[in-house]
Amino acid sequence: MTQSLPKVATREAYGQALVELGRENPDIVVLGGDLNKSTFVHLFAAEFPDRFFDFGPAEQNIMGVAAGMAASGKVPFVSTFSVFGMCRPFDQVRVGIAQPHLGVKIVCTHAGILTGEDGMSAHGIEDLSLACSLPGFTVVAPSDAVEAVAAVRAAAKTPGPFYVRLYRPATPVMHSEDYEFRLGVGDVVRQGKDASIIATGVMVATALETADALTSRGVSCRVINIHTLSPLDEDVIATAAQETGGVVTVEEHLSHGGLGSRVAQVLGRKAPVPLEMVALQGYTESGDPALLIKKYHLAAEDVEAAVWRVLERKS
Amino acid sequence: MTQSLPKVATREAYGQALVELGRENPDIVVLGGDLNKSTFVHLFAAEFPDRFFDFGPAEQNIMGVAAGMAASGKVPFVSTFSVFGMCRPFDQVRVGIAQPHLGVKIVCTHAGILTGEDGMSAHGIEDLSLACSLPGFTVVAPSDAVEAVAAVRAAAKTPGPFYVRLYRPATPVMHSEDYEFRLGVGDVVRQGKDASIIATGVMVATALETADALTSRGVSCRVINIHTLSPLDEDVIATAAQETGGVVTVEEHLSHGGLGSRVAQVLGRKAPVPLEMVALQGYTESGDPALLIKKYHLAAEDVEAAVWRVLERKS
Amino acid sequence: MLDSGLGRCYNAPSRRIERGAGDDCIVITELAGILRLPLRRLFMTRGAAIAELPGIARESRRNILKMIFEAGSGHPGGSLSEIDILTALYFRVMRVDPRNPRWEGRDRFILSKAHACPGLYATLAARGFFPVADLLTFRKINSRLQGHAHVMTPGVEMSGGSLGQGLSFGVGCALSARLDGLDHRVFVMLGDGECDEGQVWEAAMSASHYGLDNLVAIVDRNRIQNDRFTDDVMKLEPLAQKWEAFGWKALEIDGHDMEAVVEGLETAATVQGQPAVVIARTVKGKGVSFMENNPAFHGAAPNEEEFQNALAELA
Amino acid sequence: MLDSGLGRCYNAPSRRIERGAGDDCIVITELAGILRLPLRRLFMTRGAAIAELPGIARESRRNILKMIFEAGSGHPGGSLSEIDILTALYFRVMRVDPRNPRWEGRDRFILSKAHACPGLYATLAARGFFPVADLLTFRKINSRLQGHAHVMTPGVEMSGGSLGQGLSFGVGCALSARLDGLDHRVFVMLGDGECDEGQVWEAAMSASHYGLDNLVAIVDRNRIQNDRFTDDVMKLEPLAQKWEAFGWKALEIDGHDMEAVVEGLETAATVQGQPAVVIARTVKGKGVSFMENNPAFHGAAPNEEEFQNALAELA
Ligand SMILES: Cc1ncc(C[n+]2csc(CCOP(=O)(O)OP(=O)(O)O)c2C)c(N)n1
Ligand SMILES: Cc1ncc(C[n+]2csc(CCOP(=O)(O)OP(=O)(O)O)c2C)c(N)n1
Ligand SMILES: [Mg+2]
Ligand SMILES: [Mg+2]
Repeated sequence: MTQSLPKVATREAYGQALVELGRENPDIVVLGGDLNKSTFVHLFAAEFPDRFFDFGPAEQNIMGVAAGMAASGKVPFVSTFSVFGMCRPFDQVRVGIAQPHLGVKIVCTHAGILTGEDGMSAHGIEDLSLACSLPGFTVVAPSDAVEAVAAVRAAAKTPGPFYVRLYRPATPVMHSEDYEFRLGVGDVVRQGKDASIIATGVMVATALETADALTSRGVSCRVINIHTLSPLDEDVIATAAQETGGVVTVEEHLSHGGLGSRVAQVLGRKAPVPLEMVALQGYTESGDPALLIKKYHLAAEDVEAAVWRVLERKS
Repeated sequence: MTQSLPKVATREAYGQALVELGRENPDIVVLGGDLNKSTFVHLFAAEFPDRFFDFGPAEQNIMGVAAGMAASGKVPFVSTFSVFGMCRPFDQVRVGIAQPHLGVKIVCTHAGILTGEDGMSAHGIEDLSLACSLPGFTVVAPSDAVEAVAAVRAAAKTPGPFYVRLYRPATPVMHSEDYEFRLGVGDVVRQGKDASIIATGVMVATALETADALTSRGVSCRVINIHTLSPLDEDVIATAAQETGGVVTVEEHLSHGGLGSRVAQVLGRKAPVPLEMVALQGYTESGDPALLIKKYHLAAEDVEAAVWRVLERKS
Repeated sequence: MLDSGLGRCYNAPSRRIERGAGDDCIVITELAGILRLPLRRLFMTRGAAIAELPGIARESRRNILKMIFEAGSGHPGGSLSEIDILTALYFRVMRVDPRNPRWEGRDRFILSKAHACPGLYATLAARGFFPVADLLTFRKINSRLQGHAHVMTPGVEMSGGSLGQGLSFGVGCALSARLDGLDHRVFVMLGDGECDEGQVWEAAMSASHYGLDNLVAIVDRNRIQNDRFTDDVMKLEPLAQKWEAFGWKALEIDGHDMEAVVEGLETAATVQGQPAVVIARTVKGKGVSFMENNPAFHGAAPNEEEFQNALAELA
Repeated sequence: MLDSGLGRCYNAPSRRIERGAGDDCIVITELAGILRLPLRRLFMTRGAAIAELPGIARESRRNILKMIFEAGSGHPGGSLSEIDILTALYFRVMRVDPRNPRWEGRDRFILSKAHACPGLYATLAARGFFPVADLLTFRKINSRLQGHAHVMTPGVEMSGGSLGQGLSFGVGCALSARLDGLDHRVFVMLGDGECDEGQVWEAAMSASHYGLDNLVAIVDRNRIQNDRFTDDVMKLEPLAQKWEAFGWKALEIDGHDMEAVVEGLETAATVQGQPAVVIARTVKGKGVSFMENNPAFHGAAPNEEEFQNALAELA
């Protein structure tokens, strides 16, 4: 089903939305690190050359400058690849942005293994763990281009620091234009009673695909899109656990510190039920994204197998 | 009980052990970042000036140099404070050390809120989350000076990258000199059947204190010291959960990505039981460590309250 | 240049008058800010005004020692070396309004070497940003005066503690000021050991790339870092050539000669077309004989006897 | 200096002979390594040997294009600009043993700008480290030839992909060589855009602090970074002065004049008492008319027509 959907790159939708935001709010400034075409902020730069600043690959400096601009009343958007925006300047984000709770919006593209051929160094598979290690940061991993735009708009108007995680390739668009994004509220995209599949980002599409396949085998799965990793909607998770009795989490991120890890805490604290995690276990390699998804066990068949394991454990 | 124990700073024990290791293995080299007295590697520098290298506060470079030395057959120990060893150079540790799986040993001192008066920027409360975000890294948070020495010795002889987490102040020494440290194996320090308290680092002492207090109220707690956060001893955790039916985790680290978060995954995947987490929820402030422990709810009374909550939820 | 006691308000009027309409009102606003200095300064000569500064600095030196002694920890060395410069900035060179610390038109001072915050706190208190009595809460729980500078303190612009971040923040402030057409200046104080951090050079490169002549860096060249002399840890010379090669105008001054300090800062602030750095030759621990040039007092509190002797020397 | 085809083995004998006992054996080992070049080179003049290099480089240029075209992605621009230097290093200047890539006595080459790995792979294959046919697996799943250089490839010393890390690694190799009394050299290739990264300057400072004259940095000064010309993204000039102010000996050469390249690298390798940098003026995309000086071909594969045209130009 999701295969037939039109595809749009979240990063491209972001770049266009940023131009609109720039028109609406003159305080928005954009900071880049010599990846401005790839992150699509070159669109903003073209329309607002005075409000766009390139610093080259010098990510520590970029974050510090953004902090200074936020403290001066600007709304800085920083864009680079997820590995260069979260891993490289983590200390600057921590001390310079999170600790004084400054309104810097870090919107990173090329997250996860969809970055494919560039290889392991370019696969941002720990960014959610790092971003969620920053108290006060809002952390959003949109599932498609429509949600990406909504998340970026939310970032622009929500005070405080914000991380948004986007992808390189075009990915299926599941949401219609009138989709109402609710920051911090998990989205039950499908009701179901036998088990819950909780997914984030592009894996929401995979979760839906799996749920479809399982419906035909008589298994009814609830599918929840956790776009906001922090603050986490604990209620929607706990309710799903209580009502369905078993949870599968799905993410193309390391199992440590990502969605599964955050859901596990909620289950333990509020609704202990069997959990299976579909996630990465280690570093990856270069390759076509679709082949990587298969080789590293993030395909719909892997999610389905996890659901069967949960069903088995429930009984 | 633990209050009456002798106190030794884990960092000081480390500095002395490093000198001994230096005598045993001429390939050991030590890299520092202008904090060599505080990390006690000045002892090594005094005895082996040729094998000691200071780079000043330039942590990105330190990690890269260490990688080059490890690739050249050395066994580099890097020491600085936990925030400067994990947060500042995360990208260098990730791409330069973890991805090629080089044998760099990062031994950081001044972890957690025991760093007290220096304030939030100096409180390394996300280092475990970051270290565990590095596949292939062994991550150890010793509970006292004896275990710290054992961990450092294990680091010296275990191939691959290693992170050890130490403290500034002197902390109670619970282990006798003949303690046999088993890397990667959780240590059941007290048997018990009503609930399990799983702790790491200095909080193991707090866990024991709590267990003592609860014994007198007729509650029997198992206490487990998870010194090795990665790879995690899933068996000892699952068994404890199954046998006691409820778990409390205790750490002076953010709730995200630390011990509680890692235990929660194991519970969900292997033994879903009620979990309560005693951990930090956000950034802290300057102050006497004992007062911070109280204000930020990491005291024995907080652990005890968590145990009561778990007992309540079990029934 | 008028020989007046008013400092910046009269010292650099031409620059403001170039800005056209509305200048009168700006001059008055500034005057209002400045007038919160003792009114008599309005009628003093420049020389007489500067002659008052050493006394203020001496009082701040005493307060630095009191704070650190009372706290039992902190960083006297770099606080004592920077204090003459801070005094010149806050009492002569900078345009600030202690009753409105967030006044948009204020000059910004950023203490990048945030461990030397006792110097900043003493100066801010002397200048009226908060009661001098508050100084004795330094490093205690629930205080606004953190162990490393943090924005919770009135007058503190940036949260720090991790070296190397302040110049980037200053670049952000300076870019914002330019965007908003505001004519305030941005002063950033760096340690010499801090210049080991690569981020300083990233920031330096970007400041000259953007031609930020509203930005002044000051290096507290006290030749000592945390453990040892900079020459032993990491050679910095030729320091002025480094800055020049990164596109800065470099000035060198005696950082304890108040005339030279004021003159140097004022000159730096009027450099056109490029940022300027003032390399201030200072003595770490300046003013207390046994702290001077003594690495041991980088980050250690005096004991009772040392404290009394120090106060006596500064009587 | 003997005018011989053997390169380094005869070019710098004095340095080795100074090292005393065991030298004969070292010379023979080296010779053995070198002799894996076509034997006839032993009987060539230096001039004739250098005259062979452009042909090898041309073949590698063709291979770079084939790899990237076949992969459908990759970085042609910086691979084509660096290739003459790589050819000079691997076929003339450096002591390597392709049949024993980890030979302890080898000179180290570190590609810090690891995205330009097609150039390195083509050179390593030409030099016999692995079959040329393997080049066509570049960026494909299960290949040893990753999208960014990684140690899994025979002959690749460092895993990269995140800019700015290679010089630190080189410092580590150079320090280790000195510790072990080994006389091999360490060459690190940096991009010019890469010099925006502060870590480069941290490493530069430490290399001169430790007087590493066994370390040579090479800057591929092709004046273009990811998106645009370096002058537009972040001005780098005066680049040689920057290195000099950081304690390096700086040489500038034409990076496509093979005589000048060999001469420059050999001169840099014999500088005493300080590290040396070779700033090589190059043309990004060199050898393919429509890629030359064209930022669009930093990181884009040619289409079929472009590919054929490029090969034709390099016939
Ligand atoms: C990133 C980082 N690394 C290490 C430290 C630990 N540290 C605190 S002060 C200091 C020395 C600073 O020396 P300098 O900049 O010369 O300061 P000053 O002499 O003015 O006190 C160091 C290494 C730190 N605060 N931040
Ligand atoms: C830390 C980091 N930031 C950003 C990037 C993205 N990036 C890849 S190549 C490149 C430009 C490099 O330019 P240069 O060093 O001049 O390389 P060359 O021209 O030789 O290809 C950038 C910014 C990166 N790889 N690493
Ligand atoms: Mg200093
Ligand atoms: Mg370039």
